[in-house]
Amino acid sequence: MATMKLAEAINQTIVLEMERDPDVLVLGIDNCAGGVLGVTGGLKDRFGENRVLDTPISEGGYLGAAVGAAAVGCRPVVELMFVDFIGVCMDQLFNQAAKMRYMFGGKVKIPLVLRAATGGGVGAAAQHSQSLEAWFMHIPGLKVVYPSTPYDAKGLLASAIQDDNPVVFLENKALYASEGEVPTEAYTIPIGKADIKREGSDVTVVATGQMVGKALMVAEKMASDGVSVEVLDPRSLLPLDEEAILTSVKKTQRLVIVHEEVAFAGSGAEIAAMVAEKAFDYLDAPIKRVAAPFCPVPFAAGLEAEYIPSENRIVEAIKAILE
Amino acid sequence: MATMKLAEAINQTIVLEMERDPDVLVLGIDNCAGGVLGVTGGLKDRFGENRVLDTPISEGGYLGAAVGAAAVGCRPVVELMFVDFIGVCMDQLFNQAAKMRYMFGGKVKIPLVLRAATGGGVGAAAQHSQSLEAWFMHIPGLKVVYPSTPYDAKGLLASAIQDDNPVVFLENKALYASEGEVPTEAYTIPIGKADIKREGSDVTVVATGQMVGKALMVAEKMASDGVSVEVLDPRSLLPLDEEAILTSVKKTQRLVIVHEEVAFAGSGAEIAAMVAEKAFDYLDAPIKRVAAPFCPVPFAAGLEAEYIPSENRIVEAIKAILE
Amino acid sequence: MNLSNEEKVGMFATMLRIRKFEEKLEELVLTGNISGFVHLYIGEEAVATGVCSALKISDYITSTHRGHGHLIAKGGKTDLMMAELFAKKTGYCKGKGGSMHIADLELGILGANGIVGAGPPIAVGAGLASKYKGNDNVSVSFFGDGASNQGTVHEALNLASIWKLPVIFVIENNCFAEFTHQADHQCCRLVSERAEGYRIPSVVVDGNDVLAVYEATQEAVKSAREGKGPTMIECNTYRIKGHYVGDPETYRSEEERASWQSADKDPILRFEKRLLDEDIADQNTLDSIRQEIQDEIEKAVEYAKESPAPDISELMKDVYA
Amino acid sequence: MNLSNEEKVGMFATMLRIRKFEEKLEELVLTGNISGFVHLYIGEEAVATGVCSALKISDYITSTHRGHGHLIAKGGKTDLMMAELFAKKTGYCKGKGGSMHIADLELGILGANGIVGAGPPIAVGAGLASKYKGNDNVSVSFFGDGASNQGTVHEALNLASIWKLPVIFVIENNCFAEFTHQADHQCCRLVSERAEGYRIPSVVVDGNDVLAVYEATQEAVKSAREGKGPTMIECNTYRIKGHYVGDPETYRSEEERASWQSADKDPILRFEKRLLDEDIADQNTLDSIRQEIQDEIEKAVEYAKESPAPDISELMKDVYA
Ligand SMILES: Cc1ncc(C[n+]2csc(CCOP(=O)(O)OP(=O)(O)O)c2C)c(N)n1
Ligand SMILES: Cc1ncc(C[n+]2csc(CCOP(=O)(O)OP(=O)(O)O)c2C)c(N)n1
Ligand SMILES: [Mg+2]
Ligand SMILES: [Mg+2]
Repeated sequence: MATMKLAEAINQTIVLEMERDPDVLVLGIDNCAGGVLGVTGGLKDRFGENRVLDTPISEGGYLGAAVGAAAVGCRPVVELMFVDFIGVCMDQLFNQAAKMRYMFGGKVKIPLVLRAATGGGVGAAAQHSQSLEAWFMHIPGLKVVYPSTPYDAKGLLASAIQDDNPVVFLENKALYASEGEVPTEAYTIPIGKADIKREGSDVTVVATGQMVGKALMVAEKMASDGVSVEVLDPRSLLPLDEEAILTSVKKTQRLVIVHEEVAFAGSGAEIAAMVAEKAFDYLDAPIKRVAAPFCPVPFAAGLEAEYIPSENRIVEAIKAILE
Repeated sequence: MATMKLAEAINQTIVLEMERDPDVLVLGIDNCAGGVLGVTGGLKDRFGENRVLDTPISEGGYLGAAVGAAAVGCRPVVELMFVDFIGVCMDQLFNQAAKMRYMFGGKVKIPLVLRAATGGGVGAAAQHSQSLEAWFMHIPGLKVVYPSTPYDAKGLLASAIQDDNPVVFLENKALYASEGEVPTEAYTIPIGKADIKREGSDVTVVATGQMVGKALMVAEKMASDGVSVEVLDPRSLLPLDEEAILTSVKKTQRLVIVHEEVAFAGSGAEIAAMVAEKAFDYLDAPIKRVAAPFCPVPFAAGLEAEYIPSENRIVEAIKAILE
Repeated sequence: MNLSNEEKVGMFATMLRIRKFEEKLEELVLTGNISGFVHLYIGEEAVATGVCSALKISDYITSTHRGHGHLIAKGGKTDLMMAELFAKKTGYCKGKGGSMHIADLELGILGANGIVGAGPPIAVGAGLASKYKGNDNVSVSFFGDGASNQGTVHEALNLASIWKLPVIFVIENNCFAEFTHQADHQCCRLVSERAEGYRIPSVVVDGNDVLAVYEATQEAVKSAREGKGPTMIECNTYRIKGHYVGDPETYRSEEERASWQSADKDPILRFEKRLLDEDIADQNTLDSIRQEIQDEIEKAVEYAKESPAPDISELMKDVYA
Repeated sequence: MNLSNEEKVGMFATMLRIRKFEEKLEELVLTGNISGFVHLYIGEEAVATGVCSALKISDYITSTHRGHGHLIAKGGKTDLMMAELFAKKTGYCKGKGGSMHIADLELGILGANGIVGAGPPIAVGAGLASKYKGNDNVSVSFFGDGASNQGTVHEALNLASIWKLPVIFVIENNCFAEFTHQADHQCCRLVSERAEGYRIPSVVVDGNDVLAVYEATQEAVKSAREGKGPTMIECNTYRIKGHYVGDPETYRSEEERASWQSADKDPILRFEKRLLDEDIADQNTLDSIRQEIQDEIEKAVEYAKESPAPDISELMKDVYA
């Protein structure tokens, strides 16, 4: 075990996977110099420019190249930098990577990981702060992973790289510097398994990314008021561990969903809809979503603090359905 | 009044708006020759090549050009051809058109309509048959319109062109040739107003696009079994007429949502989640979604018929929650 | 050029196979036997044939929406293709893909593609893999004059160039992008005038002369295998049929089209004459090839017709590996 | 060139205004007064200044992530800019946009942009509107060497070319895209080598010579206003500061950087010397301009600091018109 930051855990996992499997390649803008996100440092020195490639600013081109390389036997790990840049290369993700296997009648595998920094809180404004999980969840053929701790990040990224399908791996910017205990050796965490970050009996809070930490703080605080909050981190949104969510909701009979993207047509909508269909009879109260309001991410710190779901708003939502 | 096809109603509306407002421009691939969708016929002859522009295959470029033209006072009506092509130009829609006003502190308007053919049923396979409403709904700053009849198409497209915001206007391929009564003069239908296509008291069916017609057939059939089905067509998904949906659900206490896109993280998820929060106490049964299964659109007619939600599946869903 | 007479006759057969396949297909679409969007390669056979004749099986190609010619030239089986177009379980994609998505990874065919401009980056990626793995496979990306205006094509050219990848960009300049003349969608007379901006060597060939295409490709392949990086080959040709089967073709004159079907322009008539003139083959041989191909296509149709449609249980399969 | 002495001195002042604004900004970021991503224009002042000096107020520009210089040169107010960078209600965007999204439609500034390559299509659209409306406004799109590899830039060039639009593409070749040298992200020595492929006339200028930039732009503007279509101007310059404030700059040597700050390379030092050598202005005049600008920037900072932050009620405003 070692204490390390989420960014370090990701870096270490890439190193381990590159050592394990010579087919793993790394592509992205400025990765050789460590990347603007500061995640790919040291890779070039260790593995050389043939395996760690700097890409020109042409996301559609290099994501497409990763798709082609994956189709013929490589395992590219691609850095998109900010998830907001997906708009210039979405085609290669959703029409090519995710659909090729199906369209070709099962005759190809596209083992590819697309890493992207997600979320706000760093004053980066509307085009560098978005959360777009829901878009990726809507793409059959894709997997979507979103860890909230260094430990989960390491195990899930290893699984993502070893997976034979295209995987979008979301990294919450506000969590890059967050620390946690991480085993030094290699390990995997299966994609599609939720994790109960805290057990509770009165209400289930499903949270992702940096919202997990906030939900845990809320759970801690509310415990002293006698409210027992269960915090469930799906860890992957596609596939979604419906069973774990349903089991929890059947126990607590109340559900609050917390995420950083806008509420409308966001990832929480799917979770709420799924529960409203499959655990309706267990529900004792309306399903609440705590998420961003329906506007772009503002620059001003005060506005952004209001934009990103706060512990207060989580508390209010829980209280509203406990009454 | 005249009987006309949906494609004709759209063409006529573009003509009327171009006559009314000299700022309206038309851009798209092969629009001068009437377009592959067959919707823009006659426009070039009537308005000339300065107002009806053929674009090279470069969606990001010409959608971006429309954004720029809109920012300085034009009202471009852009044809994307198939909605599936959005992956190469999403950036100009979601990071530019939809966010500019907010990012600039309210100092710009982007009156732009992006028309796109949506949906399956014509054997066009995975990259020419998708429905992607949910993606567009998730974009603050955008409006999303999806008519199901020639009458609605005409009134809504006129509103979309006159709107000062970017509007995605979805045209269901299977409906292009469907006919309906349409007034010959110009009129508008407000964006954001749902339409009850049939009143009923036992269950609310919210349906979009070609699913509206299927829901109406089902309602007709089930009426003879004594089941009274209310069919609500939101007509625009963003803004969504939440009030109309809630009013209907509060009356019927049962909700089935039917749409052509995949269920997972689809537009129905938002509708279900909204109702599960705001009308929970009125609901007598789980909320059901009838939508496409989680796979790309298959080519084979038999598979595609199974893929697209059928009347049978709607009936089953209704029966399941009436028990 | 180092082609034996046999090989030349083989190329003739390939072109003819494409032509006959497409002619049959057109008939099948017009008679309602096959549905979906179908884009025919008639008139452009020399391009795919000339290019693929210079490739090994392990070399890669990416194709387009107009892909049947590329597939057949790279060794694709006409019966499996026809079965796919009939949406049958025995087809290349089990009936799930259709015309625009046929692939055969074992033949290095990385797929037709319904998105214009999506293929070139994928070919670049296959080239990257070849370079990284140290094998000598080259990647060929076929794309049209219309596609050359798509941003991804520009990006792919730049990537292949800076990484010096074994990629050959084959431009099929067939005078049209859908209903739009090439001169109306770009100002350069030739797409390949853009190559120099990426420092990619380029060559322009008569795309209706199969041997010229072959020769240019052979050079490009040699250069790619030697690690000298990408080449662009622009093939001037003409799309004889409409953009898709059913295209009303309001945008061009009958004369223009007919002029490309003359004996001195049609790629197959031209090559046939040459084979005869140069005594590479006699009429009997060519006629019997014609007959064989006719039979092959008929059999392919029969095979397709008799094959079962995919079972409904197939719907949710092959989404994930 | 038809510049009066006064106009030349005005250009000097503009360059200095940019420099001082950026130097102050760097200090404010490093001291934690301003947050977010901030990309400085130091060293490239002659480009924005030379270009915008040849424009009317009603002409349009699209800018980039490195936009402050373009804005100031096009007439943007330093106090409103500073207030925006301080995220204040009085800022250009009410504090909602920040460095990468400043716009002033009244000055024809269609916005900085956080997405590399997104500006050129937007400039093309403004040019399309000018042509359609029959006014003589031109559009200028500033973009970098790095951006030139983005597909949308290629698409914008092609559109401007086929539609013969009044658009000027100004390439700021500052030797870097983030941490990557230009030579490592493209094989062409100059971005403008690609212009011919679109039949767009191009010119390469010393981007640190404000008069050379002005002259080239004036020509391009004239041609655009006369309906002769787009021009590409490549300005060779150098990014003196890191990619963003805080960049560790591990990828270049101190010597390389310093060489661009010498008296014969720095655009402001060079122009100052010229003004003096050619007796266009005396040292006193220039010094007092320096002082005025210093004061202006200080006042801008004061204004920004004293301005209120946007009220929380602003959060949901300006989403829709
Ligand atoms: C991204 C995208 N835009 C538009 C289309 C529609 N489309 C299909 S083929 C085609 C024309 C392609 O022209 P070209 O590249 O010259 O190939 P050709 O058809 O001539 O073989 C167009 C516009 C598409 N499939 N994908
Ligand atoms: C689509 C997109 N990809 C990547 C980035 C990250 N990024 C911001 S600036 C930059 C480099 C731009 O280089 P250049 O165009 O030369 O402009 P310069 O910074 O040198 O002024 C990059 C890669 C981005 N903002 N948008
Ligand atoms: Mg063509
Ligand atoms: Mg640069």
